Amino acid sequence: MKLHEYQAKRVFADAGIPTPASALASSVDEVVDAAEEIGYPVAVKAQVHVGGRGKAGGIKLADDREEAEQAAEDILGMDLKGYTVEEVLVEEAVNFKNELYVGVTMDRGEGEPVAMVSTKGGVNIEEVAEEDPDAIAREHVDPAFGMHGYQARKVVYDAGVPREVASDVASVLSTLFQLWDDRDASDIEVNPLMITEDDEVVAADAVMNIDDDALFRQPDLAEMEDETYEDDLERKAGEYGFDYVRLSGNTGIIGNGAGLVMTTLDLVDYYGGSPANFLDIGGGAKADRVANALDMVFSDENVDAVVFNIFGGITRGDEVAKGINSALEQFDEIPKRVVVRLAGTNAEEGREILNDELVTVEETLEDAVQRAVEYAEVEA
Amino acid sequence: MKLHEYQAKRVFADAGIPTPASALASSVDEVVDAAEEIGYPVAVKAQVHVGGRGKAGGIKLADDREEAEQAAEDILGMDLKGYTVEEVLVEEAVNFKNELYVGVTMDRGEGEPVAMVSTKGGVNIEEVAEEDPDAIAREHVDPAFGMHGYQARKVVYDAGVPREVASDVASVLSTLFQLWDDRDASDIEVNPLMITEDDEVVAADAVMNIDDDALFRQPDLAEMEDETYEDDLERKAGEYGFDYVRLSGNTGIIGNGAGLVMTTLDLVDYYGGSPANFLDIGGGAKADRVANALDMVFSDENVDAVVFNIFGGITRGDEVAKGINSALEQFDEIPKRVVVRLAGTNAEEGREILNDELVTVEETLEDAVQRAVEYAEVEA
Amino acid sequence: MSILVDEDTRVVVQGITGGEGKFHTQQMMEYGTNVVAGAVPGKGGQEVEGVPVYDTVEQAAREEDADASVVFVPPAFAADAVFEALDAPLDLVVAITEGIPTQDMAKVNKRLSEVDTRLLGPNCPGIITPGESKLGILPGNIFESGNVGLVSRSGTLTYQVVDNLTSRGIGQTTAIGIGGDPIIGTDFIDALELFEADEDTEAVVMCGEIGGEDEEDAAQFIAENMDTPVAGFIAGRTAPPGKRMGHAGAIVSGSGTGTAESKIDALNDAGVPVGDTPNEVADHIEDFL
Amino acid sequence: MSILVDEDTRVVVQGITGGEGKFHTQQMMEYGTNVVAGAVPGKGGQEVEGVPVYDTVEQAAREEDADASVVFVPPAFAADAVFEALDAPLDLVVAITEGIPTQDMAKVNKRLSEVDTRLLGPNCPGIITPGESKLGILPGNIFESGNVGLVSRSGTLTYQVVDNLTSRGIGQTTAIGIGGDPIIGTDFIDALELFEADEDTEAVVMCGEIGGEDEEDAAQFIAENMDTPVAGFIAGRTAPPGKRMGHAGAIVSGSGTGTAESKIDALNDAGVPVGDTPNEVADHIEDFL
Repeated sequence: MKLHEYQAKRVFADAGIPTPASALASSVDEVVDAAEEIGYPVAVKAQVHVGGRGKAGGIKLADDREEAEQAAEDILGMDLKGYTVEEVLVEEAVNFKNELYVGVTMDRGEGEPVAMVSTKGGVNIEEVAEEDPDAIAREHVDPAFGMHGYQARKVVYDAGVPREVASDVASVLSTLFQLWDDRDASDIEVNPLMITEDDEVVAADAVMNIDDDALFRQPDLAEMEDETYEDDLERKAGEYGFDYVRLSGNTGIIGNGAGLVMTTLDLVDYYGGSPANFLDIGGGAKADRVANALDMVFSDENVDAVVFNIFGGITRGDEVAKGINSALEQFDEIPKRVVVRLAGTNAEEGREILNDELVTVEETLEDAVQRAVEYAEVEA
Repeated sequence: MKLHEYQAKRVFADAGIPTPASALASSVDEVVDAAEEIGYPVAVKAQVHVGGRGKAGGIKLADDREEAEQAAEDILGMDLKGYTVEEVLVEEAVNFKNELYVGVTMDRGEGEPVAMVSTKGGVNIEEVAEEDPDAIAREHVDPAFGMHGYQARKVVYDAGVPREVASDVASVLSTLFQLWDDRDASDIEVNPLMITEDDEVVAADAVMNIDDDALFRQPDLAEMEDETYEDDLERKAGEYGFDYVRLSGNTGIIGNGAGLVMTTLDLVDYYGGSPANFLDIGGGAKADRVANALDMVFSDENVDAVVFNIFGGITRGDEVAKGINSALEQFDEIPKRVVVRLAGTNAEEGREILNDELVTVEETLEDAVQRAVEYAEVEA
Repeated sequence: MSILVDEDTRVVVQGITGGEGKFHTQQMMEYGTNVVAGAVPGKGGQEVEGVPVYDTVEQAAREEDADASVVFVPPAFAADAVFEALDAPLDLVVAITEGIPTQDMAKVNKRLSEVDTRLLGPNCPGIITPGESKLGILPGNIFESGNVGLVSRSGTLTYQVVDNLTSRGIGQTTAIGIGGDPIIGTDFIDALELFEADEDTEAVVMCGEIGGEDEEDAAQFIAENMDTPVAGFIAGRTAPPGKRMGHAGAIVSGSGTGTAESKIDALNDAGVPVGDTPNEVADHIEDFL
Repeated sequence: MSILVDEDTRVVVQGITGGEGKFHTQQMMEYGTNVVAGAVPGKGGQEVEGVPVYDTVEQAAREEDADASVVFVPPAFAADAVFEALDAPLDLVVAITEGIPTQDMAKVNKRLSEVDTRLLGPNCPGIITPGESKLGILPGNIFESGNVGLVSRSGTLTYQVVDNLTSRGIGQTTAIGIGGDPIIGTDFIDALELFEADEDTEAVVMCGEIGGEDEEDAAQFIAENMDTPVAGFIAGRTAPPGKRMGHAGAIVSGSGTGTAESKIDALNDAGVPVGDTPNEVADHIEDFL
């Protein structure tokens, strides 16, 4: 789960990290009022969950009332990579002489958190990591001990942060790590951490992503979740509780288990088709989940045919078959052709139950995918 | 540093451990008011830093107003092992069917905290440890990880705590460990943790001792310190910042370094004398500390002679000698005979500086101690 | 022969009184797994499927001489359950639970470096030595005893590949699901090392997926340390960058690492043929035998 | 020969810019100690006594090829400084600081079990190999090179015993103060083991004191593992129970453990003569040689 910049900044500020004066606004008037209150120049920043806001026109500087109004009009309501901007953060524009990157993430390879500092802040850190990996100093943290004070200092000095601000930067990093740890963050970063002419540090941007699996113990952060989706399908997936990713193809895919669903996508591609989505209905799929999954792929206008691939372990083939029958029987006309492949526990019983008039049944994964791709081509 | 029962109970209650209704009182009227408010029966408990309060008459039960008044009169102002009782805790007397011991301390041998639970609560746990060690279940805790939830449950089940209350007792233990860890406790315990007829757990007594070396980061606890001393000498030692222990003999002892001072005590005893105190003036002893140390031993009525034993490492013999001279020169008549032994850095220079009219100088430790014991015998 | 589990493995089920725990205890016992105890705090003294339940894993291990456990404990308490099993100590802990917070697993991972216990999972289907014992939720009926080892990050994909093998009469020594989470206990290399040392394992299937660099590391290990032939499969060739594909670990990072292409290349470079379909994996294995 | 330190030991002083750090750096260098760097955050680039200062221990170790450090850092920050030195990593860390919170040391102690670095102290006077190198605050002039090893929980008591030895012409291989705190790094057994393995050490003095059971454990170690003769001294025979005698570790618990009597008995049972006075210890050592 991603926090918006303004939400993350509140969390950071509460923890003692210096942040610029700012206010959230959702109308042009509110933007102008906030800008007048804060004093010019201000930055007007779109609050949406997409990367590269700045390049996409989601951040504008305003030196006076007129520019603030213009920025608000430009940004509020604009479409940023599929998301509509409904709120902006109006923020004091800070003068700076340096921009740093300071962050903590999980190094999955090591199974340990890693703290990172770079004097090449202000740009996408992943680009820095690729182009000039030595520009990022890293320090792994033992998850049992947490970050020692010396580690924060070490990574700051290793990064070549000027000595005048090293202690303050180390302190920001220590606080970030503490937040990362206490609040179950997956990633937390300040980029850029600005160094002003007076050697003050200010968090000019803020990223804080929370481990979805830990939201149960971070109820206040969970409440901050902004349930905006790219489209109605992603929203539906959220409501139904499916792992769902929309793609651009025309063969709809439903399956159980992440690895098997990915494989089904890959096979669609392999046999010359184009996958429309990733949809994992999970283990022990009951009739209502089957119906919901079908509803999703049928709602996708791009989908021309569907492959339904279930390998029953815990999931029983006969139950899935009943679910498919009952879901499809509700249609006067079934909107897309559905190919079903059942394997594993009670697969044979399931295949017997399936209504041949509603679906095409195939025995092997390869046959099922090829048949679906064929149908999709015909319908396209 | 020891917290009083009432202080520890406040800390425990704030952390969510159930404690009986109670109020602090320092006069008979306050005791009666508190008892009327709480409802009888109540316990009236002396708040002093001595063990075995109950046996010594520092705890009394009262079933009505008259008994409460009597208990207050008996306990307030009484002398408990050298300490005057100035405050009592008036507390709801809880009916119980079981008394447990629950505590956390540092196992110095392992260098790890150890959590302990016993169904033999309500008595001195050190006695239980000696007489029936198996009656205490123990679980060592990795200081980097802290106590896992399962560890709290494990030690509770291992101790044979009834299953109906096991989860609540484990929860009390987890909280105690958290407090131990967060608040730099050296020992923390609830003894007894009462189990009521309704299977509720209630902390009927509370012990919380804080690591003196960590008080700097526990300012609120440091403020709770009750600067009561057994006598004026202990008070003086506290003010002067000496490591001081009063004993019952008549040979006063001053030295530098804990091991060497202890050895000096042992030698006084070995040569037939009787040590009056342990007084370590520490390293690099300056003139004012020397004067303060002399003030302390001179103030002790039991002292008949003094041995001043300095082995200079960092501490320079000439400086100590000057300090001794200047301290003693202030007396018209020096109250006790002082034997000085200087060794190590600049010892020779020191011995030359020392005024033979004020002190007796000896070269070896053995000679110095024997001379002091001799003087003490003569004066006794 | 087999690796890690066999008919003598004595199993504690953690969370045996819950719905999943109870169901799979029954399934495991039906398959022949030697389930000797359950462990659920506060439920000591009960019985489930005739198996005695203890309040702590340590008690269960001591009283019933258990050496392995299967964890069916909800995500919020699962890491604690794993710690309990590691510290009991047991030899093998199989964590089925999906959705354990990553930071909990980082702490578990640290503890793993300090103990001799092996962890499988979390978020894994478990382990099976066909005809002897299964610990977890794998459907026993699709497996058959034989000479191929299998290690996989995925559950149902494992079943798919096993089905492709078994249907050709190719049986398995042991099949291991290592789990789809970012931080797991036993990884590909650990499992491959065990299969390499197992005399009866004549070929190994390794099913990877996008995300992380474990497959690349495994490829290097295979090139340097393995004589037993390995065939691979990588799921997620068509996954777009930045999207989580079901498994918490299955995400291609924006910087181009963790892609299917990188993994397939690494495996090919290590001499490992990678099937385009699960069935092709079975072809490669058939060629090896 | 000697143990742990010699003229080649390359020393970083942590806290070199503080009063104590500066003074003892000068003292150590005068004695001949090879102080190659200081480490103080924010003071990198400065010099103290001609020694370059770095912001981190790791930098100091890397740039100056240091292998040991002496910690003169105030108690609130000392454990962090020790962690920094352990993780640098150095081979030997000598923590002089008195008054480190016990829970900090418990965490350090845990880390010590994970690394190869040896810690002396805290709350110790340091270590000296006479004529070669001293790390800490021991007064060099009372020591003399020779064949007796010395290990002690106390500072000035060490000086006293050394004085009794040196004044008879008995020199020392190495003298170690292990520190008076409840939780310390190197303990008696560690030091005795090193002396036993050192060819030049022909006899060992062990100075203990009340509190804990380290002396009892050491006695058992001596009985079972040492050929080199050991003479002992125990301070605190007259200490009353329950009172802290200066050192945080020097307290006789109410339950009768940690007494001087128990320690002396244990040593005597192990064949270790215990002197009634420091001078008697020197008598015993003289007998051994």
